Amino acid sequence: MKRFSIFSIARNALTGHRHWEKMWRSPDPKREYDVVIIGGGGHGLGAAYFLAKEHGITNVAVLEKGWLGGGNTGRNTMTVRSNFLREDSVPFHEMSLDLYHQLSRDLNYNLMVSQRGMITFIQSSAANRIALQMANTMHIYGAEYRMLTLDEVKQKIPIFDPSPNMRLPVRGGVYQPRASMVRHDAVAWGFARAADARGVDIIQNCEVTGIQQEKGAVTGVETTRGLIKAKKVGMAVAGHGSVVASMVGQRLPITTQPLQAWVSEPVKPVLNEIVVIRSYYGTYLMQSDKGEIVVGQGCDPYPSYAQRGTFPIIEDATTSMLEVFPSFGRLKLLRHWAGMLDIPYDGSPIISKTNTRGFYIDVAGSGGFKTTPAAAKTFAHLIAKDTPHPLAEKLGLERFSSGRLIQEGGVSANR
Amino acid sequence: MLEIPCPWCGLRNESEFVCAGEADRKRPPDPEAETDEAWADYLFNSTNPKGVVREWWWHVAGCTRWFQIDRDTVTHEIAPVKERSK
Amino acid sequence: MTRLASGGVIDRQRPLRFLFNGKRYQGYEGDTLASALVANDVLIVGRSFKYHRPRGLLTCGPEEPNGLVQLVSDGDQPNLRATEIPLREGLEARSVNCWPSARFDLRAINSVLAPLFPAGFYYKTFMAGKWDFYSRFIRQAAGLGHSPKERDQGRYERVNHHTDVLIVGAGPAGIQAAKVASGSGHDVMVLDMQESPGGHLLFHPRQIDGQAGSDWVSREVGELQDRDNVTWLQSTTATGYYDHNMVIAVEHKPAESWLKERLWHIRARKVIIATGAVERPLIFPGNDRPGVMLADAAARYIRRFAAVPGKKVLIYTNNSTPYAQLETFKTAGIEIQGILDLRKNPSEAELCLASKLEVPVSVDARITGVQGRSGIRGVTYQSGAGSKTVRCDLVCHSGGWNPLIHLYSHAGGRSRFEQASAAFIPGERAQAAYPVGGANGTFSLAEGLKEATDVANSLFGESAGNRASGTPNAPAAEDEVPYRIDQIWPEKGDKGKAFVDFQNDVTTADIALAVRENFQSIEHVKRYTTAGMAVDQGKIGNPNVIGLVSRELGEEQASVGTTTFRPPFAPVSFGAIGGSERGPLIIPARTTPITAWNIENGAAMDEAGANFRRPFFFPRPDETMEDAVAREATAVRTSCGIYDGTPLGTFELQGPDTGELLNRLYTNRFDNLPVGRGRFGLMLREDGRLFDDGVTFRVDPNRYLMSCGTGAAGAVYAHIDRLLQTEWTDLKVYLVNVSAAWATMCVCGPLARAVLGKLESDISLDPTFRFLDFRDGTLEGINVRVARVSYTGELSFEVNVARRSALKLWKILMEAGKEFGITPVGSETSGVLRIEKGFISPGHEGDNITNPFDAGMGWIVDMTKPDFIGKRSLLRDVKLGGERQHVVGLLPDDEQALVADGSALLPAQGSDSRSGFQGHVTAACFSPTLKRTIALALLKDGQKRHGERVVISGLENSCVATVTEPVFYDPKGERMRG
Amino acid sequence: MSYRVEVSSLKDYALINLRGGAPVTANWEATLDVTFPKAAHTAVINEAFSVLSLSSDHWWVRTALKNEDELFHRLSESVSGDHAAVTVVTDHFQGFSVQGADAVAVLRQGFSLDLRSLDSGQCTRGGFARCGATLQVVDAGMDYEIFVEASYSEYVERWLKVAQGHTV
Repeated sequence: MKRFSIFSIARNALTGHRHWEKMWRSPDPKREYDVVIIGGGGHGLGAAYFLAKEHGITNVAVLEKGWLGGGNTGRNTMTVRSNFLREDSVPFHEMSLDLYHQLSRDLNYNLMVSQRGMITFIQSSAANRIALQMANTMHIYGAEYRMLTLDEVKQKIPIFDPSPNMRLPVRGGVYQPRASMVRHDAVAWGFARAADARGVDIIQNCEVTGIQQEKGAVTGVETTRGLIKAKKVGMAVAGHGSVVASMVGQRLPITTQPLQAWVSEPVKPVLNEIVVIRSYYGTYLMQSDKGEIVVGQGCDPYPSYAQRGTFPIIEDATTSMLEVFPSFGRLKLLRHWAGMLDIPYDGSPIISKTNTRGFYIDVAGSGGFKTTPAAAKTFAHLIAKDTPHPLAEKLGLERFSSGRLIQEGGVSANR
Repeated sequence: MLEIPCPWCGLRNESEFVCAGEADRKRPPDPEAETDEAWADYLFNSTNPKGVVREWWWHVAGCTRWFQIDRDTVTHEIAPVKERSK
Repeated sequence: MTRLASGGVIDRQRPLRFLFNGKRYQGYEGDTLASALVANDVLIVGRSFKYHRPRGLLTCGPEEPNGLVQLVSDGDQPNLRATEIPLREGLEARSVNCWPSARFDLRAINSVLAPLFPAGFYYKTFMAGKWDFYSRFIRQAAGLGHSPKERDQGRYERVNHHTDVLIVGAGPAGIQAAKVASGSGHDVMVLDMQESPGGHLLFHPRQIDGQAGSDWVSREVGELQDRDNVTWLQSTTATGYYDHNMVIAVEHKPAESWLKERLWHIRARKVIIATGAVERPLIFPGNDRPGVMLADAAARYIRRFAAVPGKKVLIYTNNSTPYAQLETFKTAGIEIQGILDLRKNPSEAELCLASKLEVPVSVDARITGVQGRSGIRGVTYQSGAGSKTVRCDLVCHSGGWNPLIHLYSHAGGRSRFEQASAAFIPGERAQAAYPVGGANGTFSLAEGLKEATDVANSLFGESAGNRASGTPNAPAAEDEVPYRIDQIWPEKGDKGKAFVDFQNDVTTADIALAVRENFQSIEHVKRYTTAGMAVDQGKIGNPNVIGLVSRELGEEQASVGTTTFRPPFAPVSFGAIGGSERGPLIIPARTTPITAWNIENGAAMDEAGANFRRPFFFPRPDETMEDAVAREATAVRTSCGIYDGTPLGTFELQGPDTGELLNRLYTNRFDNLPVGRGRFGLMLREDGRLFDDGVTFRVDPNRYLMSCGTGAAGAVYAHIDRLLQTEWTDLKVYLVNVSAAWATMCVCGPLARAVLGKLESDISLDPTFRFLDFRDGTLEGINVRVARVSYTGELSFEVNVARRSALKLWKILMEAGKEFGITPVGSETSGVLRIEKGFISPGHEGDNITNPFDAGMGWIVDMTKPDFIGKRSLLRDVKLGGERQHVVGLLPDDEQALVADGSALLPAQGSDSRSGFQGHVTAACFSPTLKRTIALALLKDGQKRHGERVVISGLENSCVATVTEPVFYDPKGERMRG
Repeated sequence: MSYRVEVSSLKDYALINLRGGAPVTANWEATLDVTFPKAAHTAVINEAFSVLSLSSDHWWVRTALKNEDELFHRLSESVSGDHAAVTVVTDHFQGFSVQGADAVAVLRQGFSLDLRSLDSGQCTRGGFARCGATLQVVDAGMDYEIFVEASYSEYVERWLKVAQGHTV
């Protein structure tokens, strides 16, 4: 792997950029691997990278049914943060932030980690209470989460222009300085290039159609490019967890629902921080480096694999955005899209063994982009050692049969 | 924006309904006879298929009926399910 | 000024003055900003995104990539296309993304440094240090126009519309389809993006049915608009096609004077897509220079606006279209220097048109360079062996046509590459989307009209079982020249930048680099080079990107495929998307009959759940919140308080099996509740966690009245209704929501009986009226139901009254209570009273993780019942044992300590072997009654740790506290029963 | 400037909610001497009262407020001992009248259901603005009445003003 730098660009400029090498190979699949990872997104590619780097396992294939990074890695709103409620969540997400802040150098690939900070508006006393609970728990694990007065919020966000008759008046905010925006595609490409350089085979356009097992242990995968034997198989297929797991008869505590995101036309910088309106399950928005206002809200209200969303979500989020940024009324929606989230019952990631020996799963939780490096690292650990990483010990499937859930999301009564 | 066929009201926008989960998820008649794993399966797990799923919908803003439809989670095509008599 | 003396639809009697980039110009009514600029010879309209190259207008329509402006005079709107802005008197606009001006832009230095900025260069550098440092500069350079600073004053509305047929596009095909569909009696809605109907007939003179195309349009449209079953909207853009034939559209000029835009939700049974096609550029070095314009666009400026974009034109093409436009150029007085045709064999018909007008044609000709930076001086081209230069000030090019298949693709329809037309056209259909005309790759007028007729007839005509429409035949039309195209890609060795995405400055070299680095999927190429990601979303450029990728890979264009078409088709203002919902309308604020009184009497309001707002506390002048809460709490403990409990959910359950149902819903028994009595019940979720609590009364043997928490009411109703309709269908119970029918006022405190005693009533308040009894009767002649329920721990009467009489009774109670110091109390005070009493709140102590045993509520769980919701999960919890978080009380050493809700708990030094997070404070307050700080908390193994000490760790303060029972006041409950 | 519509709060109405199967329905029909509407969206309108069909086992009897007590007692007594629910819900709902040439222009902003499908005299329930509503068509295109849960009445009042084009 030739290292990237400003000098390598200058050197290549002299030859008209005709001599850049491939960022990764496109090998044909071998007949057998030590580990096969299903899913060439950030989680899968990252797991392969950590298997090679930290565990010396390089006879690894990552199988991607489409193009790498084409699932949720390329569809999210690029936000990474660690403001969570539970003692079993916070350290895991903190590790992810730590890793994100050092990955550009480790991978020799600029992930464009932009530490903008996140401000969540407090608009009721109940939201205030949750913010405090979160902040105090986070502090124990060294994560900064600070309460802001209304004046401090106004200072940080000059275009914040609350209407005098706001339905939910903003009382203040809560601020995570370390929350960041990360160039999503770069995460997949950076991991892919680094894993490829360590010998991992990345195989695109290769869909897994079945999983072979013998005596309760996995032996290989059937794919659209033939049978590939494997001693261990890891699944990191955001949005298709139930589909792949069903190949070994494993039912999962998840539903797959679209999560939409959309952007405005690009404008000059107006918004530095990532802003969350109507507290934790509300509307979030931020401005990308390119100048687009990127917006998202909660999941669509029914399961779907359609990779498109329902428009009322956008309408609803727009009303809450205009409530605090009324000048955005003449900005325009440029593009909207959806990813598919595998949402666990309790909203927390699942990194786990299964009933089939040698078959491991990584289900991302309430939006897996933020957890990519931590999930990849702990998933690699689990696959390599067959025992969970200390920071992911509670994230196994056992928590469902024992009832010790890691409740991070709202839970509806009828499920 | 889906259009859901309510057996009483006819076709209405999805915004009038609540999607209430998979219809094959039935409360065990004797929960205490279930193992912890089986009980957890009932509580938390879903089939979550990519394709046709039979599910409950609740017309909360209309006639308040609960009814089943077969919905394709990829194409969003919907077929009504004949109501069983109460 | 290059404006023809006659022709066009501009009104020469109505000149309009406008400002562009600080300079004053004049145009006419009927102009767009773009056409007025063309007529004023303004060549440079903006700068490109990355290299800041000067750019001129490329197109005449909404697909324009270069002419983006900030419209200063109308709300300071960014990134509008000059081609879409109707000219107004006093209009002021500026080019976006250039500094100090479009003519002289300092950032054009980027153009010189361009070799250092190949596609994807960001990914390869700036790894050292923080990206934030670099990104600050990069962000300033990015971003096109600037966001408006003032509040948007526009008003909008969102409407729902149902129609049998929706027709998108009122060009010839759309009009013809509307005629057939409406003739058979269907409800038809027609949307058209432009101000006037006609589509390309507005710009090009054609003959239909032996008359001028424009006459055909006005006659047909006039007739259609008169029909009752036709809804016709101009200036309306269909932006997205969603599930089950829902199309969203924006109407830009509603007739209603108060509206700026209207957003339509259109549910159609069938959708005819007649959106036409847009012209595609050719790829050649310098193809972005000001003065290089699409041939069809140039013709449009001349025909519709009489604006002439140059004096000497060179035409460059790979298809037949420009041959049909020669006459337009000629009659506008433009000198045609010749046609450079990439193809080796133009058709006879094409060559005939050229020779008729004495225009020389060079075949197999290829442009290799454009001379001039800010305007064109000439073009160098290769034809056969030689290289030649020709002088011109305008290059009009055509690379063929892109059918606008966006809506078809949004619907889920596939596209396929058709070699003959060298275009991606609609393939396999999804939903009821029917493309016709240009949108279907049918570029001939005659064939488009026929196609529209045939499709409409098959859907709506007699053959589809409808009554005859009376218009089964297509009108006659003739094409000047049949459409022929031969896609010929530029040579790889060409020098100079040839652009495929004008706005994002993506060149042929960038595409080649991406492929070289193994970005082979078209989606990868898009993301790596940003081709197609600009404001025009690749409308004109994407097919060229696909073509180049296919060439680099040596694959067919069909197998490269398109990137996904994402809505919206054209950008939509957030104002329109938000509709009329602003301020108080974005979330309903639900009210009770007492809400207004509470606000008038100075209540500070807070959210109460389920979108109710309720009093937080009632501050008197100069009172802090703490003062007010202490005063209100003291009143309840020593004299009398009153609060409005109406937001609580109230459900009537009727039927012989109601007792059984309640037995299964609650952890305790209800079938044995005597008529006339109430009982406190605890409801769990099936996972065994606290869900809701409340008092349920038995009114008749088969009729119960349940109350539940405000925030949980909706979920509880859904829970019960689901069980009745899907699981326990054999239970005979009807569930009726009566929450808003009744107002509930709680009179509480030791003097509560005295207050009620003042009123004329047939209800005896003597000791036989026990705790949890209820009695029906009248108070001062008003029908009421009075219940002995207490959420404060004091003697308390809950008075239920029909909404119609609520405010009257409330005022009577306030008057009667005056002498006893009756005090309205808010939710913050109720919270204090609750904490003192240790009443568990599912929303606080429940925290989604607590079971009733954790909460110390084992007393209300009847595990001998055969089954109830949550029982199985409790059995599992009990069996598995282990560490759980329990509800405890906390008494800080410092009695005045400030303890915030949500504070974390840590082990006190040397207390035991535990370490790290121990739990959190669920609710804390200063108790005015006990004159000290108290708290409820969830603490690991808390029930075993009474007497131990923990650290309460807050953001601002920390203190040490002793763990106690979670009840601080009247533990035996004597006061509320008294 | 605004749409040509008059909006007013309805007064002096009473609503009695009926839930019950076929046998008890027959009792109610006998008591009121009227055949209940059995199809979706239908209603029977008499001078003294009207009966609105809301689901296969669900009706509203709408009458004048002065008849509320008497009608409630007759209806509940006619089914005493049977499995049925008779509930006065007058106060649970607030009614509004929306009248005028542009009535549909206002209502289509709130209802997503197909207003074309409802003729004069028909009724239905559906999503309306950010709550639900029961809709009675007095004169299709011109005159409609809606009932919303009373806790939403102030919200709906304001909503209707904005939808008409007024500034509030």
